Amino acid sequence: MIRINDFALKLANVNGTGSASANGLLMQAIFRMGIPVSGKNLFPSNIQGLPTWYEVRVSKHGHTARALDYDLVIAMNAETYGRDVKEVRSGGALLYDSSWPLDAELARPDITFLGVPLAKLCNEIFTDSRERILMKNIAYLGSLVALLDVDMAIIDELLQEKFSKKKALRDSNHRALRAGYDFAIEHFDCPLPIRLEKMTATDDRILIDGNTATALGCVYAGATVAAWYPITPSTSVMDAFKEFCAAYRKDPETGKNNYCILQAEDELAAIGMVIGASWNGARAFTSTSGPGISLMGELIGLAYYAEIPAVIVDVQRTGPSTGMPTRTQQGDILACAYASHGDTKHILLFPSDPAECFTLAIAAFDLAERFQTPVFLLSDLDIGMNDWVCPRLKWDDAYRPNRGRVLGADELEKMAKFYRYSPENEDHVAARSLPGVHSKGAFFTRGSGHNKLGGYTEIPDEYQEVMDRLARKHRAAARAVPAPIIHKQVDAAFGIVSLGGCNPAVREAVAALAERGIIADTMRVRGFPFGEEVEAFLAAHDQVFVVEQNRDAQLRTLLTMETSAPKEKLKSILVYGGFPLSSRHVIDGVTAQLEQRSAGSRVAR
Amino acid sequence: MIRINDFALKLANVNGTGSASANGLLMQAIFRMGIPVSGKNLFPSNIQGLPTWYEVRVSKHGHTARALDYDLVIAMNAETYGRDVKEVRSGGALLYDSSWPLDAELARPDITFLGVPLAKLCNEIFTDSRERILMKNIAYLGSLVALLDVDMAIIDELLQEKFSKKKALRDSNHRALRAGYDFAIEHFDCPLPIRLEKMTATDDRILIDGNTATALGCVYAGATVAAWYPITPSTSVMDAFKEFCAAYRKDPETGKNNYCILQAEDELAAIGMVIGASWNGARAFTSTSGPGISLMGELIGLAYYAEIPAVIVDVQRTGPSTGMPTRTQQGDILACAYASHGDTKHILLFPSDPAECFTLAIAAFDLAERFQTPVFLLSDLDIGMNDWVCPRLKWDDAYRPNRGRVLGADELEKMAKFYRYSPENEDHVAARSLPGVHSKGAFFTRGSGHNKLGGYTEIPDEYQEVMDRLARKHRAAARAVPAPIIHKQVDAAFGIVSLGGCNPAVREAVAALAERGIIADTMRVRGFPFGEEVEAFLAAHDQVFVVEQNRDAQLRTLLTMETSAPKEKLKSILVYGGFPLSSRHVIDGVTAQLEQRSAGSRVAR
Amino acid sequence: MPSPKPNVVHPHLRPNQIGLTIRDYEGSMSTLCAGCGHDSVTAAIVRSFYELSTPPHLIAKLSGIGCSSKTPTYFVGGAHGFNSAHGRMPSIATGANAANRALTYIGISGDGDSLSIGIGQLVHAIRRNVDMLYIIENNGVYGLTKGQFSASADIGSKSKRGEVNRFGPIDPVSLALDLGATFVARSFSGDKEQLVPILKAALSHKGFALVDVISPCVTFNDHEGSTKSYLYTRKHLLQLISADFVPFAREITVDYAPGTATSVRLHDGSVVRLRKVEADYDPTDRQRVASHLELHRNRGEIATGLLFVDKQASDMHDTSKTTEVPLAQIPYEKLCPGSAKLDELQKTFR
Amino acid sequence: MPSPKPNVVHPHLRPNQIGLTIRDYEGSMSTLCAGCGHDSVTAAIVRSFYELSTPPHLIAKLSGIGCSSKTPTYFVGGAHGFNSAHGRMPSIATGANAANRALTYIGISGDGDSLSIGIGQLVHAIRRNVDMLYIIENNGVYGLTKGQFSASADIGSKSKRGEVNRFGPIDPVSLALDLGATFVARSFSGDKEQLVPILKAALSHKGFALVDVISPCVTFNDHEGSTKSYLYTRKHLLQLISADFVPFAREITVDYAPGTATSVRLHDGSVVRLRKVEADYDPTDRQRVASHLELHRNRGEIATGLLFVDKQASDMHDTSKTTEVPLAQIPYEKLCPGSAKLDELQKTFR
Ligand SMILES: Cc1ncc(C[n+]2csc(CCOP(=O)(O)OP(=O)(O)O)c2C)c(N)n1
Ligand SMILES: Cc1ncc(C[n+]2csc(CCOP(=O)(O)OP(=O)(O)O)c2C)c(N)n1
Ligand code: SF4
Ligand code: SF4
Ligand SMILES: [Mg+2]
Ligand SMILES: [Mg+2]
Repeated sequence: MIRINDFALKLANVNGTGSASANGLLMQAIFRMGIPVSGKNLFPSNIQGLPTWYEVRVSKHGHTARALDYDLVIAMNAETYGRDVKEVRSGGALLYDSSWPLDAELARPDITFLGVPLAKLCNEIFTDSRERILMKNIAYLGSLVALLDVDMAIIDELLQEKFSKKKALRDSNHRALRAGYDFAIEHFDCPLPIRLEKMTATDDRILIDGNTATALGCVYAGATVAAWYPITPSTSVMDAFKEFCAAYRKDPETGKNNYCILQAEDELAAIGMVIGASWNGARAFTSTSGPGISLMGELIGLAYYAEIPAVIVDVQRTGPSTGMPTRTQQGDILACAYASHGDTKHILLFPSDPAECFTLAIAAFDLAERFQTPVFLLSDLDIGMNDWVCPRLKWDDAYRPNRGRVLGADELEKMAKFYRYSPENEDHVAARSLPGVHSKGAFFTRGSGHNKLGGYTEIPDEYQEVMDRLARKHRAAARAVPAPIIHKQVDAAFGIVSLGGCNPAVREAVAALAERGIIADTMRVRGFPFGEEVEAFLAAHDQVFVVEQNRDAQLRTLLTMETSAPKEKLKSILVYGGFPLSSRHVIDGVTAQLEQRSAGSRVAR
Repeated sequence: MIRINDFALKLANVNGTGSASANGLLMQAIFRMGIPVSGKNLFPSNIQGLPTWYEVRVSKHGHTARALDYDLVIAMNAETYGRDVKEVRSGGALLYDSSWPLDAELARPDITFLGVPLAKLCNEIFTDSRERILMKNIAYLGSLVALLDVDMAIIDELLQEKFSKKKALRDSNHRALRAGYDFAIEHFDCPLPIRLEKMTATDDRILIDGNTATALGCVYAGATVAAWYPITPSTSVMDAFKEFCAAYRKDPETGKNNYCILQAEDELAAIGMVIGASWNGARAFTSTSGPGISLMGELIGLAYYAEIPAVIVDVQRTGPSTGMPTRTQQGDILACAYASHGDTKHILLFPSDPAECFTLAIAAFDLAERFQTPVFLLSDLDIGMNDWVCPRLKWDDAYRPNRGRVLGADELEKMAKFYRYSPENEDHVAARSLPGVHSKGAFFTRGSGHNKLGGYTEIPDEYQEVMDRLARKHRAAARAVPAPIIHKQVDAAFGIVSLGGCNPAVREAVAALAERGIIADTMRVRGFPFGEEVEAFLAAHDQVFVVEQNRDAQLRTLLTMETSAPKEKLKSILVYGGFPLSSRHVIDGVTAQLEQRSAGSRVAR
Repeated sequence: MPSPKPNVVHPHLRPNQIGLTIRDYEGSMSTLCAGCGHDSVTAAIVRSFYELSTPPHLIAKLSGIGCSSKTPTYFVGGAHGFNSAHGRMPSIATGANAANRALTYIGISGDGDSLSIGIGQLVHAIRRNVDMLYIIENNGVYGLTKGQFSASADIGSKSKRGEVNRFGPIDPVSLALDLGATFVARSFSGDKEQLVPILKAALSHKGFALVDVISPCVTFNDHEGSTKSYLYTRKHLLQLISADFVPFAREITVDYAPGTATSVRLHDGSVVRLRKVEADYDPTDRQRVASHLELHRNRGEIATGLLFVDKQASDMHDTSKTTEVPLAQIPYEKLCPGSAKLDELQKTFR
Repeated sequence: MPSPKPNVVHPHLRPNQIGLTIRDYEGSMSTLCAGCGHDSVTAAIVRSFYELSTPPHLIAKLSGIGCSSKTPTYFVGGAHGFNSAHGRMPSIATGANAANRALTYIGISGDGDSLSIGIGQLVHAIRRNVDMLYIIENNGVYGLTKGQFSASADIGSKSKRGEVNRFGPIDPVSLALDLGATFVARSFSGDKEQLVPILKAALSHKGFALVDVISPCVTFNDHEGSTKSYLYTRKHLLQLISADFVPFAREITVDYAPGTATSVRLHDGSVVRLRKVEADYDPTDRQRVASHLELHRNRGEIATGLLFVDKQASDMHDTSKTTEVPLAQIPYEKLCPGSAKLDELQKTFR
């Protein structure tokens, strides 16, 4: 059966051998053919020599969650042949390097073996040993072009762009590509039943990873100070920020930098720098991952209590501890929501894709300054490091940052006396003053006990008064965080709540369940504290499934504690092995829960 | 009306002027008179020159929670006269230094002013200026001896013990004491209606602070390595541990230390040292407070995931951030329960008084080794730094540490192959091997992804298998933590749940409420995860009030998330200004909640 | 040596160049122990700012946690202050400086705050050459937590409780020199005549100026057996170099005999004149400074004075090529690339 | 210089003193990049333990996080290992050592792990003189996070992405000297002849032995412009002192001409013989070692060899007066004061 624009590939490689470039070209070419596509990079925590996989899913319906069935596996890593052969769905195909004979034990009667002598082909063309290894990747790309019917003109165009200044390299690529292509055309029935055909579904779309989009958001939000410590998978946020700043933030007259990026000595210093810069009036942020969040705990509490804005991007990876640094998870929700000792509560934002990384990064700065408090942007490895097809980013030139209540020199001059923590506005926020502006605004910021005038205190009532306002302030932020995205159906039997990168899998699962007559409303929360819409959605459903990627049901915990919904109706669907969520996880989870419920009602006492 | 052995005093001093010694003597003398007494030290975060208060409550009924009504205030700090005068209950008395006239504005017709010219008296007796200041405290103690009818023989005995080797000092003390005493006898109607009379209620009791008791527990538990960084209010744990070790842990033959105490460079290092020592087979602990807990987050996650025992004593103070370092709170419950990024859950123990600090410190080591995981002993400033009257500590010489599953050389020798994380026992714990014992036990401990054999992994199923066992292990600990203390009444209308240092106030409140016909069952939880008794108690009550000392209802959160009780029935009574809890807080909280409920039922829709 | 005092009763109640008196540089009442060395350092800071005529609102004062770290409340009430967290002041000051390079930054820390929990941040602030004055009020103990040894306590030093310290001290001065610090000085809280000029020079230095001030803790470390007591310090103090700082704006002739003084021109154009107490001392030769320190340390002497200064230092902003306008003050319009640029950029995301 | 190799094909497959071959000191297969300097260090460690005949189960190997920190898996499979958290190995090793002083501790770290996030712990482990070998596999970059500059990158060094480092390097060797480290050495991963004797001497030193090993990162820091590349290092390397370590148990005569060698007797009784490449070099004079280092640094040379050793060092346990029996092995009966003592004690609590 021919399946056009609806299949999944898995490319099994060894890391550090240059496959990323070939795999990226394939993904990009499909994107340029106008076909919805997604690519998931499953790489090891290592630099060279270990197994790495790249999964490409092509879906004319626009389903971009991770697929679990592979129609075609490209097995380039002899070490993982065994596993890789098993991953091909029955009736599918396996492409392998036939320079060496395949182990007879790996034979599977239900799949097609496509042998391409990649090493031999490349050894014939190239003499340099490095080139021979690198070009094998381009050679299998060539075969795939033939097998899947990739538009060769687009590939040419991509190579042209990529190697515009490196002719020799372009030629090598062309020769390898051609060799793989020719071999496939000659030896196989091309294209395969799974194949591509141009569409126009990606016209107003871009291919972007979440970390790049986050960095771009920080640039557009007007962040000028960034401090960080390298950690996978957040490092590329700062790499991108650096690049964008170099491009857009050089002073046109002096050539100097309208920004300052500090590679800190560790995460404690990174958050300290952000707090110092924010205290001093700059928009500042850091990006990190789980271990960094743990290390930042003490100073996050300081920023909370002293009411200093701070934007913290947490690109989550699989915890606890070092965990699996190159695997995704949504495991830092509670660690961020209640970060630090004592009574603390923070604002969290949950982008679901790179496009939202951009918009929510900007929202993060506005919220941090409006509420004078740390704000966490909770991305994850799947969103942050994989390329996603997203709607083109839009920018309203009328946007101006919400700097919150900051007093200028004139205002201070007119005041009888400035008090830092009163009077409060309807958000329960008081005005702050910045250093260097006016002596009347001089204020001694402290993480120790203080009263509403900003004075040091150890008196219970004075202390409590400020703490109570902070609690009210946090609740007030519920009105200000982005509203959840709710999809309501007629006759929905239950609700599904999810967040962040679960979105594509949930949407696909809901569609699939609907085909089986199982109708669900969905809500994707985008911010914490939860607002009225979240309350209303939970109230409107007797049964709610909470889909999230961690072991301990952290979103469910937050919903339980921070809404009025009875916890009994919130059931968890948890997937936390470290790979991006697939719709099957959700479908299986929902059906299992439903069966349990009906079994439960049958035996109800 | 004469009130014997049932009143409260407040002593208002300036810190660093030597009042602690006089106040302690008073408290100790009352204790030796066999009368239940409690002392609360309300001191500033400063070394010298700021206001400090000491409250003494005498209660023949054994109520030792903080009192809020003072029958007699000793006003030794001119700066706080204003506040202090207001604190005297109507009909009570104020003792002040009449060397200088009292400000007329402070006059109150409803209280008695007892002027003692303390400075004048001391200036007459002493020439040294330091002595003049110090001895004023002993002089007012002398007056109190007369006014309250303290047994002078006991005071003599105490001075004798205290200054056994410092005769000059003893003499000075005697002279000052006598001067204050004589003045009072001469000028006032001694004793006052509030007065003391010997009892025998403290015969099998001791006067001890929680930190000392904790340290003693660590000694008896067999801890040999302690690492810490100074922080109020936990510092005295290590001071006491050091002293006890010096007394009990010198090798009799060599005179060398059977212990090693490391003052670390910070809390990150302190917990690192504990983990290193525990990994290596020693019983090791650290003591800290909130900011330290925040800083230890990352390594706590490592110990959780790599399954290394660690005992962490958190003597809680008022947060967040630096907060009020010399004020008490129960604000680190959540920070400890879920410390670190990723999915983590820890074992917590909640001592309610120094005696339990001793027993639960020992339990902490046994649990940490049995479950191979960090265990938190959650004390607080009130328990840790105030002297409490407690039952005498008992020791069973048959006690032997539960070291958990540790393989010896013989066992390892016999094994075909050692795997660190399997097989698991009924606690879901696997056996560990210690360095230096046998090559067959050699194992590479890591905080990165590992499978049940102990090998490195990035494979979802293998990772999940271990994480799921860790969740089961944590649940299994519910059977092992100390059971809650439950008091059931006939016809109780509701339940009260509390923890730790809330105990005396709750018990007193329950007694007082019972007198008004309001009958409550009580449960004091002593450990997390919660076991069956906790579940049963919650299930047995339609309405449960949770009394705790923090803003965000952290114990209630834990009960909500980690038991099956519907959250709707858990109502909070929160007191978090930083002073020890008093029964009035609880009574007011309960009655307010009950009124609200009946109001609610009246307007029920 | 300082310039001779004029013959008036309250010389410092006279307005300075910007019309402020010394009172305007004071802060709230100290709550430290009577006689604490830190209060003397506070007084020296007050005088330094007064003499430099720094506008209070252009000063940012930061600290960690400790008795020493409380002191920023006690000076220049008209300046913004930040009493942050234990050991984290360097990073917070670094971030603050990144955001606004136009202010004068003064960080106050203790030996516990700087040499134990905060040593990583201190080391890296030095490495970045953050433009600030960093004072360690060094008393060899943790004052606020009641007298534990700090990492600067000397071997053999006795605590008030009678314990003897057995771990070697970290000397912030030699550490800073080793790490390439661009301004390194040491003084004694009790010696205002030396301290004030050093502080003024340090405040005018462009880059990280470390000033280690021996500042006895009268409550926990001023007894016999302590090597950071008033008595001990007075006995073992060696004044290596005395610095008289003269702001460029009001340069005057001072009575230094030529040949006994060496001038260092600081980045803001001001000049520090150093008196060589020893003939071969050159505070610009890092190598020899270190030997000198070691020499005196071995003799049991505490070398004080302006010990090292690097005239060529480029600070964190130079290194980072930051624009001159404080980042916190650049209008948003200059920071946002706008929609056209975004559209253009997105062509590459296809 | 090492002793001459006997004329057999696989000399190290011959059993050592305790009957083990070099294979018994190997670990699992390296997963580092082919050609990574760290693998050479691993090989040198394997050889050192083999030659020292250390029983594998008496070795404890610890590390932080980084490519370098992965390497303990690759040597002495029969030893317990602990791949801990980034920058925290020193404290974990300190605690481990406190619990059991009878093991041989080897800590492996990277320049990122040691000089940035972990510098506070490193400094204090040095200060405590924890008895361990601490190796920094120094490549000037963060390998595992893909090539950012570390704090040991030289000014002007170029990253693979083309960025130029502008912050001064921290030299762990001079830092350690300044902090009073008792054994300080530097070598080069590619120079096993020098490295093995140094490691053996360090392992036998009682106290903290810091060995800084320049270990090029072939993937992110072996290009032109890097100052930690193989090429650069080979060019600028200056072998200051070569150390030939001879365990006491099998002391043999080595062919050093008298007068050109100086012997240092280590605490375990073994002897390190140092060849003075320069006539005036004395590795026991901290003061002059520092000058030497500085001198060579200014010449653009990397001084390698056993640079400093302190024969009188007392380690953490001496300082703490810990008993000789490993604390982890003291029976509980010896640790618990028992009920009688508790009763007695409680008389004072009244
Ligand atoms: C994270 C953390 N750990 C511990 C403390 C407790 N603490 C407060 S001040 C201090 C030491 C202060 O010593 P130093 O910096 O020398 O200042 P000094 O009081 O001697 O001036 C400590 C350990 C704290 N506030 N925060
Ligand atoms: C708390 C924390 N922050 C950041 C990281 C990410 N990280 C892993 S290795 C590394 C740096 C390694 O550099 P280095 O120690 O020089 O080792 P190399 O890889 O160069 O051998 C970093 C920053 C981490 N694992 N943990
Ligand atoms: S304790 Fe010491 S350092 Fe703190 S204020 Fe008192 S004298 Fe100063
Ligand atoms: S990235 Fe560099 S340090 Fe890491 S394994 Fe590869 S060569 Fe070695
Ligand atoms: Mg100090
Ligand atoms: Mg490195």
